[in-house]
Amino acid sequence: MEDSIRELWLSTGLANFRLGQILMMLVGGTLLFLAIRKKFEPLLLVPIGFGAILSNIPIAAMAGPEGLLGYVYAVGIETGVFPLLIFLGVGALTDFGALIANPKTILLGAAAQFGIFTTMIGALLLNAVPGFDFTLADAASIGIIGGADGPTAIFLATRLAPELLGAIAVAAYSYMALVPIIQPPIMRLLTTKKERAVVMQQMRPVSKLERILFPLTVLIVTALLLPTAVPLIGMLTFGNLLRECGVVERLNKAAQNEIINIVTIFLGLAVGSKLSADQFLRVETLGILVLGAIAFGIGTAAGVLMGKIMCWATGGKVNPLIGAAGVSAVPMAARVVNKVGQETDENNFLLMHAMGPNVAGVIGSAVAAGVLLALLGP
Amino acid sequence: MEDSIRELWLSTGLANFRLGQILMMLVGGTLLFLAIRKKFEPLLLVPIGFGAILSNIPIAAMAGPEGLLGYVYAVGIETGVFPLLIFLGVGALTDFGALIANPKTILLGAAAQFGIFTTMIGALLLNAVPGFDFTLADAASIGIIGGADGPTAIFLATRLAPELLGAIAVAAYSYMALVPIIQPPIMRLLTTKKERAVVMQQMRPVSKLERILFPLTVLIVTALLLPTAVPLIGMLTFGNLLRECGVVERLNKAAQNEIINIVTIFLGLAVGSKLSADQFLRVETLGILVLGAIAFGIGTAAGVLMGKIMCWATGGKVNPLIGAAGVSAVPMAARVVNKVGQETDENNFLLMHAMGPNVAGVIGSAVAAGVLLALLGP
Amino acid sequence: MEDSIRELWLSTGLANFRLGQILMMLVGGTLLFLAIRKKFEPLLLVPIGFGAILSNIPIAAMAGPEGLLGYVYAVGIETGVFPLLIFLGVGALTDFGALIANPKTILLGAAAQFGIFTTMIGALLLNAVPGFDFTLADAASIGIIGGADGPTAIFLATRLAPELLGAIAVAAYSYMALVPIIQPPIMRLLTTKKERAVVMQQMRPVSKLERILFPLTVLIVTALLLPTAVPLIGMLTFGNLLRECGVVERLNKAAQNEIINIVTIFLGLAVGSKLSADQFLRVETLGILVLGAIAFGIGTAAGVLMGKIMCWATGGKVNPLIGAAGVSAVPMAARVVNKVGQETDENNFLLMHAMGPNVAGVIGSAVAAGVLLALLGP
Amino acid sequence: MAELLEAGLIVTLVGLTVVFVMLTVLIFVIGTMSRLSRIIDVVVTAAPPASTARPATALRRADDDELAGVIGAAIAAHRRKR
Amino acid sequence: MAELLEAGLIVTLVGLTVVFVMLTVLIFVIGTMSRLSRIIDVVVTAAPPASTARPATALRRADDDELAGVIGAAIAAHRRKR
Amino acid sequence: MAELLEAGLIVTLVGLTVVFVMLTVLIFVIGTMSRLSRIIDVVVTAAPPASTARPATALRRADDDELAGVIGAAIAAHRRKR
Ligand code: NA
Ligand code: NA
Ligand code: NA
Repeated sequence: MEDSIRELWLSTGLANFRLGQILMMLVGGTLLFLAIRKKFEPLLLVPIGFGAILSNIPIAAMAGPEGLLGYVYAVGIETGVFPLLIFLGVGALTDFGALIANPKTILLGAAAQFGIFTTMIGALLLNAVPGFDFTLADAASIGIIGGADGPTAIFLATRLAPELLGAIAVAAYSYMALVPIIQPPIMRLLTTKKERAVVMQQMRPVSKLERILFPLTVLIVTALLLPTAVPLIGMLTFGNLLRECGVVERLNKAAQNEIINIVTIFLGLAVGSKLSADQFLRVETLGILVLGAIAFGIGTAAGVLMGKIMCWATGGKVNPLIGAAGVSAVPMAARVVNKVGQETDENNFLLMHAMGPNVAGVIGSAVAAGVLLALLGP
Repeated sequence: MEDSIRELWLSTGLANFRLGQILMMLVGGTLLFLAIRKKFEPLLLVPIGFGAILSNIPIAAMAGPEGLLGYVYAVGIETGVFPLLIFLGVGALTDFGALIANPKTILLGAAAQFGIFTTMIGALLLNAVPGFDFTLADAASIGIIGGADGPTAIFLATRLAPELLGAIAVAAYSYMALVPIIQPPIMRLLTTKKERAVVMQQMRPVSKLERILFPLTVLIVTALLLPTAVPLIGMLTFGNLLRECGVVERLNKAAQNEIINIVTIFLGLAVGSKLSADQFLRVETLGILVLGAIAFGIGTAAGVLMGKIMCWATGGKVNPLIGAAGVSAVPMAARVVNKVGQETDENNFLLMHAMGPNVAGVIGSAVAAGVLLALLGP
Repeated sequence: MEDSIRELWLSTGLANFRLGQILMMLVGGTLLFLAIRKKFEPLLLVPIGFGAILSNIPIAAMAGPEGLLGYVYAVGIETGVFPLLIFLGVGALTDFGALIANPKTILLGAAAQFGIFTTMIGALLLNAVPGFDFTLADAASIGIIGGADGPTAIFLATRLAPELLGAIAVAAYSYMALVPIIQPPIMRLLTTKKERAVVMQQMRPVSKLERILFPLTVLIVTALLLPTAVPLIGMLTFGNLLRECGVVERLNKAAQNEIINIVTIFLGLAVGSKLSADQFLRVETLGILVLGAIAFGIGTAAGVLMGKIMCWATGGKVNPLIGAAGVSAVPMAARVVNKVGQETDENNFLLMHAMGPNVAGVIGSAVAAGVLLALLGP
Repeated sequence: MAELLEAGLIVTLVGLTVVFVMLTVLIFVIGTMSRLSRIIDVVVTAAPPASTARPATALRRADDDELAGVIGAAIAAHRRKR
Repeated sequence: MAELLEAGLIVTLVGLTVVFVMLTVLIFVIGTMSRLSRIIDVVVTAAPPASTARPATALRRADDDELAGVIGAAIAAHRRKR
Repeated sequence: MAELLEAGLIVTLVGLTVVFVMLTVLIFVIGTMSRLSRIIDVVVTAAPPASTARPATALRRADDDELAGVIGAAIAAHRRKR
């Protein structure tokens, strides 16, 4: 009897909670608050936040090798399968028409990747501060936050710096939600009122054949130049082909709905299960959060500056604001561009023009991830 | 040639069927009959019945380590993943409003768990009869049938008494279907006409914030007091948060439909694959069936008696009938309460009031399973 | 720096592509062209074609043991799980009413399996040509192409001749798409105008009980006579029971949509990943393609000839054309029958009558696969 | 190769026989099943409906029309009383 | 067997106690939660809305009404200019 | 640390170069693809439709409008005859 009670007491949370776990549950709760109340990327942050709470409950061991979250992590994240399936769904959900109509805007998606690499250097410089000891692979994984693409960040971090995955994923999705706050001041600072008022030409229509050939074209170029980016780009273009080919609506629907929804739930829980006290409650996490914000800022600035160059080179046909959409964070960043543009001229609708660099940014980050994998990967 | 024919004959069912397999296929057929003709929990009993037939066909070895059902069992049941995913879906499908509006009814959900523990004692007493030799873990798994919650029963039985899983799952779902037959006589026996006529006060509305905080509250209490119940309660509350938070409709829909439907098919088949002759055609199965019926009866009685106590304590504001809904079997048991109430006063609608103890019973059984896991688990 | 550039160059596709991979990517592109432009079974050939392209990109190793397609192949194809789940969906999608109303048409589904076995002999005879060296198991797997049933072909080939899987699956789906071109000349050649003009009696209605008992009947007969066909027939009949029993609409919908759609995407990718140069670019593939066409032709002819026998035996009540539908390729072959019939008498609607042999052909091929597994399986 | 071909012919012979035997058996069994089910339908339709148990479907919680109906009636009843 | 039964009785006693303790605690905690949330609702409704961040939902790309609206407006504006 | 930083700068240089080279190549290839597809569209539209094969989609059994149409016509025809 006494033994039973003792055993039971020892199996309560009260007898086993450590401070770190309680703090991490508060972190999880904060993520839920941001997701539900502030609408910060709720589709990801609700599962991530709940996963953080679940995995920090003592005794339950839900993130352990025999726990549900542990299984999901092993099957879906360690293998890289879940981020790739998300990319399949993103491909099926994305309309690349604006990019096909105006391929030059791809350059804006390239420029925004500056944020990734400068942040990587920033992470290495932070090693000068005592308490920081990032490897090159760690630094690259932190930099990828600036790609503003959750699945890409998770895919790369799992391969290069799995112990930082939790912090990186949280930073990536949080900052994606903060795009409407981070970007506008930078955009206003770097452009003149005249530039912001540039009205762009209407886009040409894109034929069905172009839409079908586009994913294959992107895949072939990637295959020839950077095969390490093929898993990400391959799934993105496969999803897009399912969308555009017009003969497999059943599969297109499955990729856009069932697959991406189911995978999002489990991806989120599994990422949340990596938010453990010993890996998250360290000064490095603070560094990652600061560097992530910098990455977004630099990416935005680089995009806008490239926009200014294109504005000058085309004799004022490109509104530099659309460069800010090159960080991706689809379709948030493109909406921010539209909004900032309307501050100057409320009849100037930049949204469609911003969609080109916006989706180019997805490809750009995947390419950057491919380079980093090629140079630093296992 | 002769060899080929001989080989072929030896690979027919005719040459290999054993009596036990034929009997088990009849058991499977009976389950299909009950499910399709009598509408006994068809969503589970159709797959379970068909799984029983498939797994008892000789040579095909579908329940073997390289057969489809064998794979599904290993991946989904042995790991505990499938019952937990069902709970995720149940959480997304369940409206806990009645319980939040009237939390005292949780006590009725607690009382109904009496059935679990007294049945456990009953199983141990049955050991006095020759042919029975239940361990304490076996007895606990049998008792959980009284929880009237399929996934909870499967989750616990897989952990404590995997060899009894088939019989326990069949008993649990069969008796859940028999709730409208088992409960009313007990309810009438234990209550006076005056008690059955008690009209309850209309419930207060429940705010959105309460609905959002409810799953988190339940999870935190469980984490503090009984972490071994966290897998079940955690998934239930996660599903409920997806439902109530209002910002992740995509994921809510996936949990309510795709995930629970797909998992139900495979869970049923895999549970059915454990209905093998050597494990099911024994006197112990008879014992399990008898004890399961007793468990339901005692649970109902305990719920009603606790209802009477609450009726007396509140000065007649609680209709004792709603205690019967505490066994869970959502929403069947609540409907039975409503029906029995209307026998006395046909304008007395108890359904909403019975939903409180009804969903509390789900939590109650999961808590009971957690205690049993803490005390008897591996 | 130089090292980095060198490393990067060595990791480009340009530095690593081999001729065979380029040719296989062209094969993949051809499949996509046939699927999208010519509408050849696009639901399968789009994923197979894309899978072929992805798996032949050097360095990316997507079909390798740690690549996405490699994982999918190991989990879904090697285990046989995916073809079985497709059969579950096909069962839920198929109306066996015509076959129940007129069970004699099953004979037409039996006759069409001639194609399987004669093609097997053809494959063995081809061994006389230098460069060919088919084993009996290889030959059987090639013959099954004549079954005109993709999942059956994939299931059998995975078990008997996994190295031929890619070519066999491609042939099976391509020829299924070519049914409207391959069959009509054979049908016209073997029948007289008078035979083609036979008008068949209206079918009797089929009761709900018959529809429910049908899948169970087929399963029991298979269990008694040919258990090696139970995995395929078992899943087909389970799906059909979900469809017909009327009490599990949720599960029926899941089998007809979510499950089959999701599995089709991954099955196609995984099959495509077996289209590697060293396995596909050999003279044997040419042989398989030629033999596959022959198999379809012989199956069609045997079906029509059996139709003629039935026409004669019933005193002209059976239109021999419907025998051609016995190859399965549901519902294409039945439509072809209807069309060819209308060439003679445009008011003669044979479609419903052809559905009987058409769905019987699915059962027939699964039975043939079961025999081959029993005689040649591991 | 002759050996292989012989084996192939045996497989063909045995295989086709099994396919035809099994599908022929199926024809008769399906016919019997149909006749049986017509008898059952007649017997059952004549007899009073055997099933008194109410449908029990644990998963239909969300889209449950009956539940909605009863709730609606309960609310209406309550309002009338006030 | 007496030993097993004794163990069973202990499990019953401890088990039922835990179930009741935990569910009773839950009653009080849920009550507190409800009161708290009413206070929060009052405070928040009184105060100006704290959230200025726009909704951010990366997955809603396809069925995005707002996007469609803006696009529609943009097209209309363009046509007017021509 | 200087070494690590140097490695980082190399990665940055190489990385940004690759990103820009690849995306620039993509600009040109997409442009070419667009021009090509306009030519194909013109050629194909001018020529008679090459595809004579009928759509073949094994999975569309359930929601098959055409099938339903043919069945409907067949039933109608039968009724007329009676
Ligand atoms: Na990006
Ligand atoms: Na319960
Ligand atoms: Na066939």
